[in-house]
Amino acid sequence: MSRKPYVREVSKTTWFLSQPRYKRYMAREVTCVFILIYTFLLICALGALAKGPDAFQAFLHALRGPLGVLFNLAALVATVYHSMSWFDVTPQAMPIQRGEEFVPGNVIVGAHYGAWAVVSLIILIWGI
Amino acid sequence: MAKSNKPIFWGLFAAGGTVTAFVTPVLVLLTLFAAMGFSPDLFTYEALRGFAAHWLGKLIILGVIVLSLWHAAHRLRVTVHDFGVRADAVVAYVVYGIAGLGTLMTIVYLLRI
Amino acid sequence: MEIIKTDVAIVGAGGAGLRAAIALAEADPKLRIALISKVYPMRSHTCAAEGGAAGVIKSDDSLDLHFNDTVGGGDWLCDQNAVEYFINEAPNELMQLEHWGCPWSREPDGSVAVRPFGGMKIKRTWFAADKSGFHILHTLFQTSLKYPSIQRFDEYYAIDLLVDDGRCQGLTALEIRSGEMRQFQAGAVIIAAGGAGKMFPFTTNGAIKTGDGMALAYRAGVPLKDMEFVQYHPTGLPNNGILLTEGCRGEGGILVNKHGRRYLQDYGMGPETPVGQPVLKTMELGPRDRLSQSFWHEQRKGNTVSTPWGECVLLDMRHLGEKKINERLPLVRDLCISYLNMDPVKEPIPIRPVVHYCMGGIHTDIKAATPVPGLFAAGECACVSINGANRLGSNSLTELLVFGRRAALSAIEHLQSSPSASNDPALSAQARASEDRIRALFDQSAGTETVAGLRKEMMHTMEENAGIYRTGEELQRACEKIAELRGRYANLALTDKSKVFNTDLMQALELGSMLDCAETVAVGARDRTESRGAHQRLDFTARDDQNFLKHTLAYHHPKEPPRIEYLDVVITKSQPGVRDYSGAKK
Amino acid sequence: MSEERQIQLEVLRYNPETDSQPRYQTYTVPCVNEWVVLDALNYVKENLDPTLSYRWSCHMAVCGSCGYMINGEPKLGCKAFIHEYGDHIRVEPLANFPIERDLVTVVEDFIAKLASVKPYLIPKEDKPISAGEFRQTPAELKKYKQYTLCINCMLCYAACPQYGLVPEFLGPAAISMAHRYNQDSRDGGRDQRQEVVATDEGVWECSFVGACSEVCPKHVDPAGALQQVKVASTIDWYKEHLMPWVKK
Repeated sequence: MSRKPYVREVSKTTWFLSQPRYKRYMAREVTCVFILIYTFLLICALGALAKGPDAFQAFLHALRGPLGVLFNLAALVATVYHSMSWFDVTPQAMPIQRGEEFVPGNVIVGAHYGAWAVVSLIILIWGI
Repeated sequence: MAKSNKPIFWGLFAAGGTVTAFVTPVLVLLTLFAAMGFSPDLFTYEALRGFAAHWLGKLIILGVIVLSLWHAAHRLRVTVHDFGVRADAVVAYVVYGIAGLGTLMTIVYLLRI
Repeated sequence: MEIIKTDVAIVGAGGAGLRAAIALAEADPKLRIALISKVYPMRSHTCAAEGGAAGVIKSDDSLDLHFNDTVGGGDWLCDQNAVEYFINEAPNELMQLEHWGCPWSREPDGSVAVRPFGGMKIKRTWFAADKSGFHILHTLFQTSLKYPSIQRFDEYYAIDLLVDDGRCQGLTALEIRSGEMRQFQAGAVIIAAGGAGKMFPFTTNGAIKTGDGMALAYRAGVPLKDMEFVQYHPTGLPNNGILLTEGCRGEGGILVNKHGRRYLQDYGMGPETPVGQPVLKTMELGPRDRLSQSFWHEQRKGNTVSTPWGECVLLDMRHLGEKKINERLPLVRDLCISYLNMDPVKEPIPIRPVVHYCMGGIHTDIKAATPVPGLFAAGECACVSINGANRLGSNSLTELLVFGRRAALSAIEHLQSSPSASNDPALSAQARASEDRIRALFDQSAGTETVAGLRKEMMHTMEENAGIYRTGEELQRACEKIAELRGRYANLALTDKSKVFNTDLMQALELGSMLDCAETVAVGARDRTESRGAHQRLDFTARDDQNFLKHTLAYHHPKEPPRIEYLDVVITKSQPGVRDYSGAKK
Repeated sequence: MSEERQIQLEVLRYNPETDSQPRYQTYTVPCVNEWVVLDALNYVKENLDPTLSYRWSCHMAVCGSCGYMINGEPKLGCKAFIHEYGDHIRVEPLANFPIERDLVTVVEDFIAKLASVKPYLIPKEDKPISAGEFRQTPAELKKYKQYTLCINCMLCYAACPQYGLVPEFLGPAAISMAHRYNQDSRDGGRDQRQEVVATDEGVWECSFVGACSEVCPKHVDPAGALQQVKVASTIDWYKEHLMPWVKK
């Protein structure tokens, strides 16, 4: 048999370094780590809230300081990246056909960004 | 080939992804303010407790936290695989276990408020 | 050598081959079908057809009109009984494709839409935007996956037919990936391997269209018919010959020369029709041969536009507007922008005629049967003949469906009526001889000729001497040159000595096929001292029904030029007349 | 428009009969600027090295034969314009497929996967040819039209890291083709296709990297198709398990 197909091995651990788009993908995936940790932060806050005012003050106190600032900053970047990467693909996952034509993707994405801004503003104003 | 059971988790992942995309960045911004020492009104004990005491508030908190957890857990499962760990069953137990634990804690805490 | 036993072997898995395979599988699920192709089915050149497929479906149309358009368009060289069968079957075949999922373009009410095409009196071209051939091919390929009895041999190159006891009983084929020869023993063989446009340097045809199927039958003793009729498509991109569909003109695109004049009115296709309101069988909707010939005259008069890629005329579609172009001609727009960096929405596109289609091919009768029992042919490689001296646009896609199926039915009839016992030792001896022939070509190291070198000379010869307009002197030169090249072919040396996916060997074999075909074109054209359809002689400018209302049959000889015979055209109800593409006259 | 320039064309070569592994070979090619990479390969084949093997045919981006990695990116050789590159262009066989020889890959796996999703119309209702066409409005046509444009060039498989890591993955083009028929108003075969598509090796292996859609030369958007399949499969699952009384 003269055939001898050559299989190029793909590294299971470093494959994503080969292309910028794979790196962008991994960055998107890693946002989940921040979301997970941050959600547990919220759960801790909820626990403190359940315990009483002192526990809640202690929680707020613990949050303060460089570590808290640093984590929240990183989480902000990650979650914003998550939001953008999420909204940018909505026309692909949920196309909308009106009559014959599909609603242009940028309209759907734009609507999501708009809604995101409104929701964020409401929470922000309410929170501050 | 059997049909996959992933839709259970993917459904939560997708719903959670949407919720976190809309609300998490601004929540992080608020906790960032708190960490920096600003004291937004929301972070007074009374205001928050009041919000969480209402059934609608409870529902919102539950929804946001639980969906965020399952979103992150499912994506983490995939991410761990992407980093080359080939033990999907174990990873699934661990990440969904964490999400389950968080879900339980949230319910317990909410019931105490 | 491995022997593969099958009931029907099909060579070629484009539109005609796939249609035949499906027809066989549907007729009898127990039939073993071997579908042999040198490329994966979806790579077949059917995919490049753009405009559409003709079939009578609308109430304002009639079979008679389709008949008259086809026969007149073919300058009365069509066999009229074949045309009649063809137009009768056409609507069923197109409807069948609809039922198999072909994404035909639609009217608002959900019925299939039709568009106007050149040389047609009524709109009757079914289309799927401007990717009709692509969709037909993929619909057929995907539908063929339903049938387990269709066994595919993808990337197998057919080498020789096995003919014993006066019947075709199989073939040899080379598995390209391993370089191993296989012997296919079959009760019947259908050749559906496409055209031979690559004989010419400037063609819409893909690299694979090298006349392999034609040469396969030709070498086995089947005559090639009417090979001198080579269609130039009037609108190709000047730099690489990419096709811009006739649909461009069907939708209302116009042709102008460098003075902005719609010059077709000067060649018997006028009077000028209003821009954007195409009139059937007039001006831009004249037949392909006339349009290509008009270009030639315009070039002679100095009315063409000089471009870096040679002389051109302009195809202006700007008045169609962006919306219509995007909806009806999206591929055309994409091709112009990609390959010419010009947007048809904004500017006229330079175009020139380009070799497109072989009207001639393997001689078959109305049942797709060749003179060799057990051997059938369909599609561009075959000449039934329904296309005569000039094929009408959108008849070829329909043809490969109608006669692909017809070949399958005929093959079944043959299986039922002929003895099934085969003389295995005799077939194996032939197969070994076939293998030896290839091995000799493969091992030959003393040769001095190269594939690329001979191919270039052949292409140049054909373009110079057998183009849109021909003379006896030039054609004689072409005959001599091609004969010389055939001789030098024996002195070919291959550089690549690997068995695995040896494309050097493939190209050598393809060159052999093309040289065989090219010689039939040149000799047939030289001997046809008249002008008819796509065959135009400057030294014999008139049609000569007295002497040449006949098909040319070219018979192969291993060393000599082909022997030429003639066969009467079948006339049933339409006597030869004047081809009238002038809107003024009724 | 037709200026000439020299490029260095670096091609991955592999001859299974003489090589133990692939190697690069560089050719100096005089190019006309409007050429595509396929033209440069043809120049090599005709003038420099007849032993170079690669697939190609239509030269108009519709037959799907000439997919290669060009400077690391999956591209059709006939649609990769020389003027978009510098003076050094590297051509390799499509990633994620075994190399048969030089730029020719082994594609059986893809063909088998395509066939496995039943990519043909399974009509909702039987209708004889004589009864005419299935009516389909332009809007219904548009709903699936985009997914019919796949030319099976396999660039999406070469771009998909999941296919590279998990070869069992059904992959972008095959699932998109299932989606194409599922979305066709004439079709009733979705349940049959779901048996193959809604599996772990099917759509659920996809993690929506999105590379398939970025490289698709026909803008089929397989990534979008796969997400839509996931949404629909998820709705199926919840209906089936949480609301068994609801008929699909």
